[in-house]
Amino acid sequence: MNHHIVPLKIYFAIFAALMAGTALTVWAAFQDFGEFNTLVAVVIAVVKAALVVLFFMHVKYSDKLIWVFASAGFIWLIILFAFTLMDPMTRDWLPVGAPLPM
Amino acid sequence: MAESRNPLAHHFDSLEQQYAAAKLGMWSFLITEVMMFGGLFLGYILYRCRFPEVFAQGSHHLDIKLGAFNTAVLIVSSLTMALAVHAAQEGRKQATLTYLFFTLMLGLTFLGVKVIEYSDKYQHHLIPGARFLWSEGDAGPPQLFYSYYFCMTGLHAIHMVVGAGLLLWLMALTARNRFSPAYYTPIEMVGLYWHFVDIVWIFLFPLLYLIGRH
Amino acid sequence: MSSPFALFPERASTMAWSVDALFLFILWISIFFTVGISAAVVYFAIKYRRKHDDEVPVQIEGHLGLEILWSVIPLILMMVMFFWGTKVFLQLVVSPADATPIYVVGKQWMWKIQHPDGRREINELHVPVGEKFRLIMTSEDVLHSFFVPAFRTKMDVVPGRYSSLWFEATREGVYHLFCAEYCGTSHSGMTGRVVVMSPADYAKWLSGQAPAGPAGGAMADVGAQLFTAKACNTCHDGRPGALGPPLAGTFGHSVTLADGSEVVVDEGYIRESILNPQAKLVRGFQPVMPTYKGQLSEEEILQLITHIKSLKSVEASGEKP
Amino acid sequence: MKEESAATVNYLNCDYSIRSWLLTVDHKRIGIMYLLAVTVFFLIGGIMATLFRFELSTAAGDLVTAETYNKLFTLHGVVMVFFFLIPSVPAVLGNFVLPLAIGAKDVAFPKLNLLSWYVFMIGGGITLFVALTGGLDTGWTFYTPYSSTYATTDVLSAAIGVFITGFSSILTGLNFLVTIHKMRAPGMTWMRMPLFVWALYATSLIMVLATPVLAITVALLAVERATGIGIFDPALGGDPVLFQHMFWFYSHPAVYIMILPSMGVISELVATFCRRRIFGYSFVAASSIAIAVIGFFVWGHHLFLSTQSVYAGMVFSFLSFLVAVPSAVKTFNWTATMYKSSVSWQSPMLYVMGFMGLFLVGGLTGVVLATLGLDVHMHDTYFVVAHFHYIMVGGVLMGYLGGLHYWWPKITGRMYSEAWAKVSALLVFVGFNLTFMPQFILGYLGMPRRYYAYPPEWQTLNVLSSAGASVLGVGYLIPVIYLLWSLRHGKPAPANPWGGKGLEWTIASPPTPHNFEKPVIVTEGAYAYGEGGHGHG
Ligand code: HEA
Ligand code: HEA
Ligand code: HEC
Ligand code: CUA
Ligand SMILES: [Cu+2]
Repeated sequence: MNHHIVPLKIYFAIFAALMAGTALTVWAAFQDFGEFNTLVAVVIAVVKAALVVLFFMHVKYSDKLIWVFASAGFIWLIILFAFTLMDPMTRDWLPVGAPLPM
Repeated sequence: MAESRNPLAHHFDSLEQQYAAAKLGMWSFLITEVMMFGGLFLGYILYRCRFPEVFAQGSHHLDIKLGAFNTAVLIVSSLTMALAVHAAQEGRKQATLTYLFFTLMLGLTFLGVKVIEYSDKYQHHLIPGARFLWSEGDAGPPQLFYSYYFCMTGLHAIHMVVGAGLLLWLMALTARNRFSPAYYTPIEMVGLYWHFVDIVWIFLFPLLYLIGRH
Repeated sequence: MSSPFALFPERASTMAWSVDALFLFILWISIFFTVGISAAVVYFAIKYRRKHDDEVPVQIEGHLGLEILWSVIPLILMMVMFFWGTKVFLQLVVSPADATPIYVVGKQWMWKIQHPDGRREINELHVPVGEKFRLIMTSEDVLHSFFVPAFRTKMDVVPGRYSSLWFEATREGVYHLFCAEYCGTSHSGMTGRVVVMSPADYAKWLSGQAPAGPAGGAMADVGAQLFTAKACNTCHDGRPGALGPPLAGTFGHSVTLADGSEVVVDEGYIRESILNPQAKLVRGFQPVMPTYKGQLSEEEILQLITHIKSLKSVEASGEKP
Repeated sequence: MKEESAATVNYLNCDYSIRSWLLTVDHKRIGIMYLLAVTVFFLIGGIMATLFRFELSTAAGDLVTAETYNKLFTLHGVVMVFFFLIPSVPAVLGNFVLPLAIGAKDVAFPKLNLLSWYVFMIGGGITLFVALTGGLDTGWTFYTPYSSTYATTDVLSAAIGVFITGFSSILTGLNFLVTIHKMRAPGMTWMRMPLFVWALYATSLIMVLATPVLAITVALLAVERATGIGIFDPALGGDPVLFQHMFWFYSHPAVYIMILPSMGVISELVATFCRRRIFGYSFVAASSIAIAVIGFFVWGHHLFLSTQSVYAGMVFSFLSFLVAVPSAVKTFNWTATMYKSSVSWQSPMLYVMGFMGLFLVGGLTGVVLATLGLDVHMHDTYFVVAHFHYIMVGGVLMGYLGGLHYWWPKITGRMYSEAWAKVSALLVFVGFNLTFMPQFILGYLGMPRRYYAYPPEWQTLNVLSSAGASVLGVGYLIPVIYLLWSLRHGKPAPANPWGGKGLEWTIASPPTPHNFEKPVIVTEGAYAYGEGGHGHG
């Protein structure tokens, strides 16, 4: 079989980027970006995850079908989040009842 | 080199077809994993939006150093796993074995650290349930945080344990010359799995350990 | 309450006809499509019935225009349903500002209703005709759902959260109240009635003049009716595993309390048990009995006591008192 | 093709040992093992339904206690949904037919296929164990906090049983996806695939994407139940409505796991028994995918009254209407296929006609429920019960039975009694309507579901319904008898008894162990009836 063999250089570069990303996210956690704190952390995590998926998991070198499957997982995850959270996020738009006593 | 046993199963026409099927199957499986962890993340997000302060307080009881250390451990293990696949592709048996072994050791290190962290939670009465103790007001929401902490890291840890088993199995097969540059599908598939488990942790670490540290 | 062959429940609220009209609209569309398509299927099946075995019909690939037609027409119809349905929904769930509040607590397996002036009712809701009410509801334990078919309205009752429902009754009468969300063993016993009265009757009822049962019945009989009417029997039905202790034959005997002490069941104890049940807990039972304070007149409590006294348990009859 | 002589080796007679069955990796044998398992589950679920239908023939609860009643309908729901309907068409007919229909020797992962059967049996075993040791009384929806805190029955084991069974479904879906992508015979392009295969593809997508969420949901329920930690517990600030979202994220798409394969079967049957390529083939194929995808966006229509936000309710209602469009497309195309065709009145076609009528009623009442203003009144009444039985029993089960009759000669190599098949199709149709039509009326009158006693004025309608259920029961019993009978006494089946055009009809009945003796090369689309005559209607 002739599969794409990823050059070692790339593996090490990605590894370095992931380690840097970890340091970055720890550093960022101690900075105050106001309401963007979580967003920053999540963006860094998404970038790291994307690097793993594309290079360590070879998606960059795989055929279209694998791309589609890999993306489908994450798209459906977003559907799950978005459509579920839509409910609690819009509770006071037209209240069905008074707010929760908490 | 390769043993006499033919890696091509009867219902496939070619090794190429068999490999493509395995790969697609593995990715389908990973999708199911994404959705399964997704259900946990969903509840976590909802409750974190509802009780932001409590979740921040809860996360302050987690050890950020151990968390960061474990993140690094997993990233290194992902690298060694990738190198193992690389070595298998080139048919270097000894290197494959070595890299698989390193990956396994790193995985076990991760689990060891997790044990330390869990027992610390136990001593501080942070295990949700009847023994849960919380001095800073209503113990309800903090329990939710720890319930999610344990469910999420617990499910992740179970995946690590399964992964460790798979690595042992691969090492046994490699030692028995089951693989060749023409057929190393299991190593690559376990690799995909291992990287996926790494990705889960890449999200768990900031979400659980790093809230509101500033 | 309605005849066995009715197709629609009574329409007893301002919203009832709005809902029924919408339903009839969709019903007729549904009947049109069901009958139309079924008729076509049967007609084709008969008309183009296979006559001999090697018949080969003409092949028809498809028709783009038809595909569009039969996607778009249902879609348009459904958009009408969507907008109409949403309009009715908003009317149903958004209560008018001038509605009088009534507080409802659902618990396994009863409805506890409290009016602002402090009057309480269990499994019963008395309202006058022509006035708007808003029910503010929560649950003590699991999910329930407050459902009055004659008003075409319903809303889940959720622990830890308030939900609400409003209605304006338009017809005097007695209507079903159901718990529509499964809530455990006696889910189907979690029923009651909504009594819609004329303003005059309602005023009379408010002042406590309304007779509790058939006037002139024996006290114990009236008490027996009350025992059912006030849902005592849902817990004190005497069966093993019931929520409350069996009451038959207890009068004059002593019972053991949760703290180990003993107390003799007499009139005073029963009275206290009804009005302040948590004060003396019977051993082996949960403190779940609701207080009936403010819902039973002195007369009614006495009627209940006479009823309980009159209950003889089978085993106890041989014993020395 | 010639009729095979009895001496030929086929997948049934190649090895008779029990071991050869229990360890088989042949998709055809696994299909049969599923057939046996789901039939048993169906009978169990059906007997429970019969019992509680008897109970409901009087207004007061008197035959069984309220507890028993609750356990009966809960297990009825759990068994019928998770152990009968979801595996019925895909795991029985799909397993048997899919590789044959695309010209493959087997599914992509035969061992996984067998594993999936064992996982199914273990999950089913645990659930039956629960039935024997006290039952389960939460309703099949497991709503918290009743299930997590208040129920005294063995929710924990039941949740574990459902969790495990979920993996069986996941593995089957995964297997089918890969099979359809990677195992098609040369020349079998996507637009040449039979519509049943398209439907299975859409189904598998849902299985893979939705089932894991159910798994984690019941797993969390089990954990909460076992350890008392709070996940959905309102006392700790948890949200019981979150559970409902997670449950329906799976369980709504799951209703399409049930209906889509059945719709695929109907497409096959219409084509064969009308000798006609399905009208608007590409639209029917695409509508399967559309149903699968849009079906993921509508789950909130089960939560209209759960105190979900009004805004979310409106969005979910709107999308619920959209998902009805592809179903409409299918219905109209099937009808159009019959136009100017050559309709054979053999029993599978009778099931098709039954399906069409009942599915229409079920689907259209689904649209009624998706209308916000109406669901307020109808939610959790018998109207809902009638809606889903019309689709699940009237639709899916009809399709399943139709398909079972259609492929029976291929599966067993025997013909069944056509006359009895017609009788049972008719009985099922009549009994079904008698059972569930009164429930629509009851529902609109306000009879809540899961009630074991009800106001006396509704007794007449309930008696009708119970009577219908007995007719229905007999209707289902007859096929069990004559199908079993045919195994021994039925005429040997020819390779292609119906004049079907699928690849499965080009090989012997029953097929040989590896399906195709010669390499398959596909040169034409599915349903290539009659050359010439490509007219437009
Ligand atoms: C196989 C199973 C199956 C299928 C396919 C469906 C299909 C649909 N269902 Fe159903 N449903 C269930 C099984 C199923 N359902 C179950 C089990 C429950 C109850 C669960 C529980 O609580 O226990 C339920 C409950 C349920 C509810 C919640 C009711 C409540 O609890 O209050 C709703 C509400 O929107 C709904 C809607 C729909 C819709 C819009 C469709 C649509 O997909 C239907 C589309 C089909 C058609 C519309 C027919 C063909 C169309 C035409 C011929 C065109 C003409 C049409 C128009 C002009 C409208 N269903
Ligand atoms: C796939 C799914 C499926 C199937 C096939 C059925 C089949 C049937 N169902 Fe059910 N049903 C559900 C899924 C299904 N159901 C679900 C999900 C619920 C909701 C549960 C909940 O609320 O949690 C439900 C609830 C439900 C209720 C509401 C209970 C309540 O809310 O209180 C009722 C009431 O009539 C009912 C009736 C029936 C009947 C009469 C059949 C019949 O079709 C069954 C016919 C089959 C047989 C009878 C067995 C085979 C025959 C024999 C063994 C011969 C011997 C028998 C005789 C001669 C009578 N079902
Ligand atoms: C929700 C269930 C419930 C209802 C309704 C209920 N009870 Fe009770 N009752 C209990 C329980 C539980 C106890 C035992 C614990 C306690 O004393 O609080 C009890 C105790 C009693 C006792 C003392 C019993 C003994 O053996 O000493 C009396 C008397 C009594 N109830 C009368 C009534 C009457 C009269 C009514 C109706 C007006 C009523 N109860 C309604 C649950 C109920
Ligand atoms: Cu309360 Cu059902
Ligand atoms: Cu649905």
